[in-house]
Amino acid sequence: MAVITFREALRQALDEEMTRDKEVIVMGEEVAQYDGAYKVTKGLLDKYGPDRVLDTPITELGFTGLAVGAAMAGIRPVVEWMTIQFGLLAIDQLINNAAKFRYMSGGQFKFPLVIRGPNGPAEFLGSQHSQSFASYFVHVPGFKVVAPSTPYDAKGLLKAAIRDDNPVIFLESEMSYGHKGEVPEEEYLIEIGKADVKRAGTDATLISFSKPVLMCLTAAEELEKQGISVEVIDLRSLRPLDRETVYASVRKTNRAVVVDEAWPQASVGSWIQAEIMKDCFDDLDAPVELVASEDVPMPYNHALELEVQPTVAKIVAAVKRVAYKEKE
Amino acid sequence: MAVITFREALRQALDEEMTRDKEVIVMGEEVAQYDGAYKVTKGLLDKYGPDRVLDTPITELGFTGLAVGAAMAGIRPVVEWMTIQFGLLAIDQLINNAAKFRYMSGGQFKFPLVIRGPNGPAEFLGSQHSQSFASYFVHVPGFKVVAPSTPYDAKGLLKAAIRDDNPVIFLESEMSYGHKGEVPEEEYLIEIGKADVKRAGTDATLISFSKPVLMCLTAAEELEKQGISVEVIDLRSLRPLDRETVYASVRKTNRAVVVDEAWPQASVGSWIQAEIMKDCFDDLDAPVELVASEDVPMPYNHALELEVQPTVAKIVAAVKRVAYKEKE
Amino acid sequence: MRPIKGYDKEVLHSLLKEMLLIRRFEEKAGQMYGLKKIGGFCHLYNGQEAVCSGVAAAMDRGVDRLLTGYRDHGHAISLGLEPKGIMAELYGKATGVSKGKGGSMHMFDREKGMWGGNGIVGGQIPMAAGVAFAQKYHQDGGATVCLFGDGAIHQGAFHEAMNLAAIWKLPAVFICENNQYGMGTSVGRASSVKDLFIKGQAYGIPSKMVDGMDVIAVLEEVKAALDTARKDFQPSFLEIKTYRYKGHSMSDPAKYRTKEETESFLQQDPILLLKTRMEDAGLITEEQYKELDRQLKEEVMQAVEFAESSPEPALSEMYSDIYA
Amino acid sequence: MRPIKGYDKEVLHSLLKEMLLIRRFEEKAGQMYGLKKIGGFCHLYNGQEAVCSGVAAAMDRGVDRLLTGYRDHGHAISLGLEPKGIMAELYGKATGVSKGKGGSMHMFDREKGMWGGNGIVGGQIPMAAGVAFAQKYHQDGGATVCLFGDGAIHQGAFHEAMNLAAIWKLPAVFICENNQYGMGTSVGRASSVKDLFIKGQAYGIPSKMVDGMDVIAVLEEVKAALDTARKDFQPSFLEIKTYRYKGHSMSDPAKYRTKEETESFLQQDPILLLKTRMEDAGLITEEQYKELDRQLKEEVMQAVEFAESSPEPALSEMYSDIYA
Ligand SMILES: Cc1ncc(C[n+]2csc(CCOP(=O)(O)OP(=O)(O)O)c2C)c(N)n1
Ligand SMILES: Cc1ncc(C[n+]2csc(CCOP(=O)(O)OP(=O)(O)O)c2C)c(N)n1
Ligand SMILES: [Mg+2]
Ligand SMILES: [Mg+2]
Repeated sequence: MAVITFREALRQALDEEMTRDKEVIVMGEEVAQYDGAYKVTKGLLDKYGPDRVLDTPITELGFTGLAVGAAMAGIRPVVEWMTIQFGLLAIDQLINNAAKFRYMSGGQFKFPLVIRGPNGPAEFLGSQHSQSFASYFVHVPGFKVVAPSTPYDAKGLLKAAIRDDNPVIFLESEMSYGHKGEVPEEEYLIEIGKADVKRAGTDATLISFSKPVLMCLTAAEELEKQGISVEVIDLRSLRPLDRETVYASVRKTNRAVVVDEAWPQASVGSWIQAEIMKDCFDDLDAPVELVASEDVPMPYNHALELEVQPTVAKIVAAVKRVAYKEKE
Repeated sequence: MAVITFREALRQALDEEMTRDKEVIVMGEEVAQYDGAYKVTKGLLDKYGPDRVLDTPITELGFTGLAVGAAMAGIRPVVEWMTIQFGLLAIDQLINNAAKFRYMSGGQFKFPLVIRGPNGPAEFLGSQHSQSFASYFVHVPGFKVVAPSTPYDAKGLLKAAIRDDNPVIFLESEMSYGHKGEVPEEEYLIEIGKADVKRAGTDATLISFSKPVLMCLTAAEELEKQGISVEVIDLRSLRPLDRETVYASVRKTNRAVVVDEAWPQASVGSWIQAEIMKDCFDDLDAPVELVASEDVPMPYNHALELEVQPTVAKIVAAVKRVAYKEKE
Repeated sequence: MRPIKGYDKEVLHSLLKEMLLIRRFEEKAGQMYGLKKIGGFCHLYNGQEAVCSGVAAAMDRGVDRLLTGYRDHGHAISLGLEPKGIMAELYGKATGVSKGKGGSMHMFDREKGMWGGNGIVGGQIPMAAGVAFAQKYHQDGGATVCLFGDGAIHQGAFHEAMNLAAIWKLPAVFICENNQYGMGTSVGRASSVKDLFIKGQAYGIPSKMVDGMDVIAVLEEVKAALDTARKDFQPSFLEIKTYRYKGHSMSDPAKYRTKEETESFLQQDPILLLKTRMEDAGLITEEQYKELDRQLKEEVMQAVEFAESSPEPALSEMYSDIYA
Repeated sequence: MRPIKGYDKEVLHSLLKEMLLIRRFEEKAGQMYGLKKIGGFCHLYNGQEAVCSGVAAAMDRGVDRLLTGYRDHGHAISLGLEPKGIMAELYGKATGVSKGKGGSMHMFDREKGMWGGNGIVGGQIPMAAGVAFAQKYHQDGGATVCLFGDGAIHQGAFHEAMNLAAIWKLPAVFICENNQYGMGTSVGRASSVKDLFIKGQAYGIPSKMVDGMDVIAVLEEVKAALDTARKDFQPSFLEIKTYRYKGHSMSDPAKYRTKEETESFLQQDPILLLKTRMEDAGLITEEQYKELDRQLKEEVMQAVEFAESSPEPALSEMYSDIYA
């Protein structure tokens, strides 16, 4: 199998879907002539031309709303938000229009729209550019929310998202674009709503999504050496959530830790924590822990910045706590 | 004690604080000449004049950002969002500026700002006007978030919010403005961050905030008749959260139900549910349940609209489930 | 006041009929609101009828689309949605145009080009640009009309969408229904410029002011703008001056304006103005007008009866129409 | 090119010195970025020095305030923040002007009127209106300058803030630093109008275009605007035409423009242009200029040394400065 970057996997998904369906267009800041701020849309302008690959002015509300309207009329726009955080300016158009118009019209319209871009912190960017807003979309019915951790999943899920007739929020990570992984030559899709067991284990379950999944895998390796066998579940899709896969694992291991790089309060992580504890109450030997960002804005200084986020060390410690292998 | 409406309690708080401190100003759509869409600011224009009570154009992003800047320069603006839902347009100014500038400047500025307005559903307004966005603010460090359920709490907390040197999001409810309650003549403040036990009980704990607290009290009465003694905790403040009061109750009753009128996923309700289960794991005789809105946009039809929301019947049923008094 | 002589009797009759139907519909809606048959916000269109009627008459109804705000009953009627379905929607009934799920602010009929009311002030403007974008992309030969209020024009959504429409040359006609107030705020208090149409210049978009009490003027100007949009992919911006007779919504006593002001606009009532011109041209008599009015009142009564007797949506409906 | 003859030698010298200091500072910052001493986004100001220097020179430094975007090193220097503290901030050190918590995009000095860089394009515009609002409310005699890019002008924030500033008559000067590009997008591709200053007309705000390569022009026009703001509470809008020599940020090779274009702007380098006028007027010699440059390079080196040798903030610092 070819080994390609996360970035290239996304590009392939866009390319294949644009070839397959002329309704698929790409728009966003710097996606055309500049090839994308993170080069995800590289070469698409040359191949598909300026009618289908559009550079927008810096007007998140405007071009997102425009994409919502275009979707209402049958186009399948893939909108890049240079980062998901800039989307705060545009969230009204998604929440109040994209996620509501089908319902309010009694089912007369559909919104085959994908919003994608990097979510969460990168490095040395300070507070405004280092926030994870997954919870804002997971909270709202009408959206689907996807957050892959590997090139393979990214490609299959982005293709599925583009073919989905609903607004799909597709969360990437700036730090992951260069990560490599195996991706087959043949076409494939990954169903939205299915989690993936990225590593099997028996003593505890680590549940995460997006970039932190890799940390979980590293933590699992480390814990293996210490004699703790950890199952790692990559949720991939946050809305809908694959409770079945998560619960099956927790019912087997009886211990779980959720890892989410967002702030802890009213977050995706705390919600999943609650769901597991409620639905697997009798199966749990310990409370489910959440390893999240510290509840602080992101500092610029790098040492602080790293310590604010989930780390392998924090994940290892949390697993040990739920497995009662260590008292803090 | 005088019995006054929620609306009047808020008005008194504004009035008293405006008299006390000339830095306190009020701005928002229709707050001046129109006395406020829900008449909370009634008479303030006449009393304090147009320099301190300002009607804004319909530009949520603009006037919220303006208030953030004014706060940065020492004014203490109280901004009314006609509803919190329109604030989606303005959320960037709060999250990226009001909640970050102090941190990013190494502590050089403070933002004594209050954002207030009705949150959550009223009646017959459809999907766009019936959403509860408490979680969006509770998620983000830098804010304080307050959501009172009674006129007494509303007045004391609004005065405290206005005196607070941080951005405080003050969540009201359209359906509550006419509710009456006792409010003393003497001045008083309520510390932000303290929950209130609105009713004592021994068999189960109901935890809620804002308008649904009243439903919880009605449910508790009904359950009393059925021989179940319920303690009702009104969180009042969501950020910071008064874990102490909540946990003390849960450790006593060993059973808890959280009631939140927002959607269930990645919500304040699910977060509190997680916190209790994690921190009171060994004290719980049943998983903590969450009575939330159905995970759907709000329909216009009234019968549907009521069934989408938490109801007394749903709360009663949930308490019985956690108390094992009834199997579903 | 524009002359009507170039127009077919039929066209004029249908404009008159439509405006009067809207007037009677809104009056009845207000009445039913008073009887608590309808609740929530209910923004009536009385006084503004010439705008939506002129717009709809100018549209190429097979291909053009319309998006507007929450004051949308008139637009729905003008686009040919049945008063029955609209009234049933106000009642929240299963037979409503949006199955009782949308309500007053959210009237929809995909096929008829009624692409929605929107409850977020200004929210429809970027969306409408997107619909226009799709029309150009699909080369479907149509254009998109976007209506919004004088209050909405200050929203960032307007600014961003106008620039996008201009640089991408979208077949869109942006119309500010300047009814002089956004809730209780007069244009003069909310706006830094007197004439809103000049804002179009900031985007290099051709802009005009139109008398919104004259349905013929609206029809002609919107038709010209739509033609340019369809042929040259040139967006335009129209400020249509009108007036709302009622309060902002049913709960507003409209104390922020004088009786005299309202009276003065009643003198230039759009229905009256068309009727007078038609009478002068011998196209209608007072008796014929009264008969028309009687018929329309009857139609509106039937809409009420339809709404009253229609079933509520099943509770299970709350879960449908979320995902496609 | 405006004549310099009315100006004190001292004033001119300090303008020249400041611009050159910014240039040398940015060059060094770029170098240190290359050496991975600095990371993240780092938006350099080379080429635009006349804008912030002219603005700062026009300000009444005791009372006026300045808010800008993320390309803010120059503004910080012009307002008198020490290069040491700015460089230390770039390094994320505890001695940085924002304690190492802000970084390149977030330079602050409350007392010196540096009220921040902002990483959200356009985010500073409503805030600046608010600071101006407070200045009027407090009658502190000051005004607020708000700078933003040609890319930012299309944001709704601009539209909403301009209207508010106009209706409330706020003592604010809005300045669009038109450096011709927003990242890789030329003004012509993002804007529906060629001259951005005409957008001010949509708000009835006096607007002008200013040559941003001529520090004297900037100084004079901003001074006039600030005076009007302070005296008459009349906001103004200036489009200052300038050019950025470097890529958008350190990671941008700027392939979207030609060498010729960049070269042509280097001919009108703002530092060169002032220096030449001063030479012509006999106010500086080549030797004196070289000596000045040597001193400034030395100062910048000291800033680097200061940054290098400064301590990291304690880990516990992550929890402080969140709540007041
Ligand atoms: C974003 C947003 N802000 C505020 C409101 C509340 N609101 C509803 S209508 C209205 C006035 C709008 O005035 P205008 O645009 O002139 O339209 P008109 O009501 O006159 O038709 C306001 C403030 C809203 N619905 N959405
Ligand atoms: C809201 C928002 N959208 C996008 C970005 C990413 N971004 C940062 S700078 C920039 C270009 C801005 O150009 P301009 O306003 O001309 O300023 P300049 O960089 O030329 O100084 C963009 C798109 C951002 N920081 N914030
Ligand atoms: Mg209006
Ligand atoms: Mg620029």
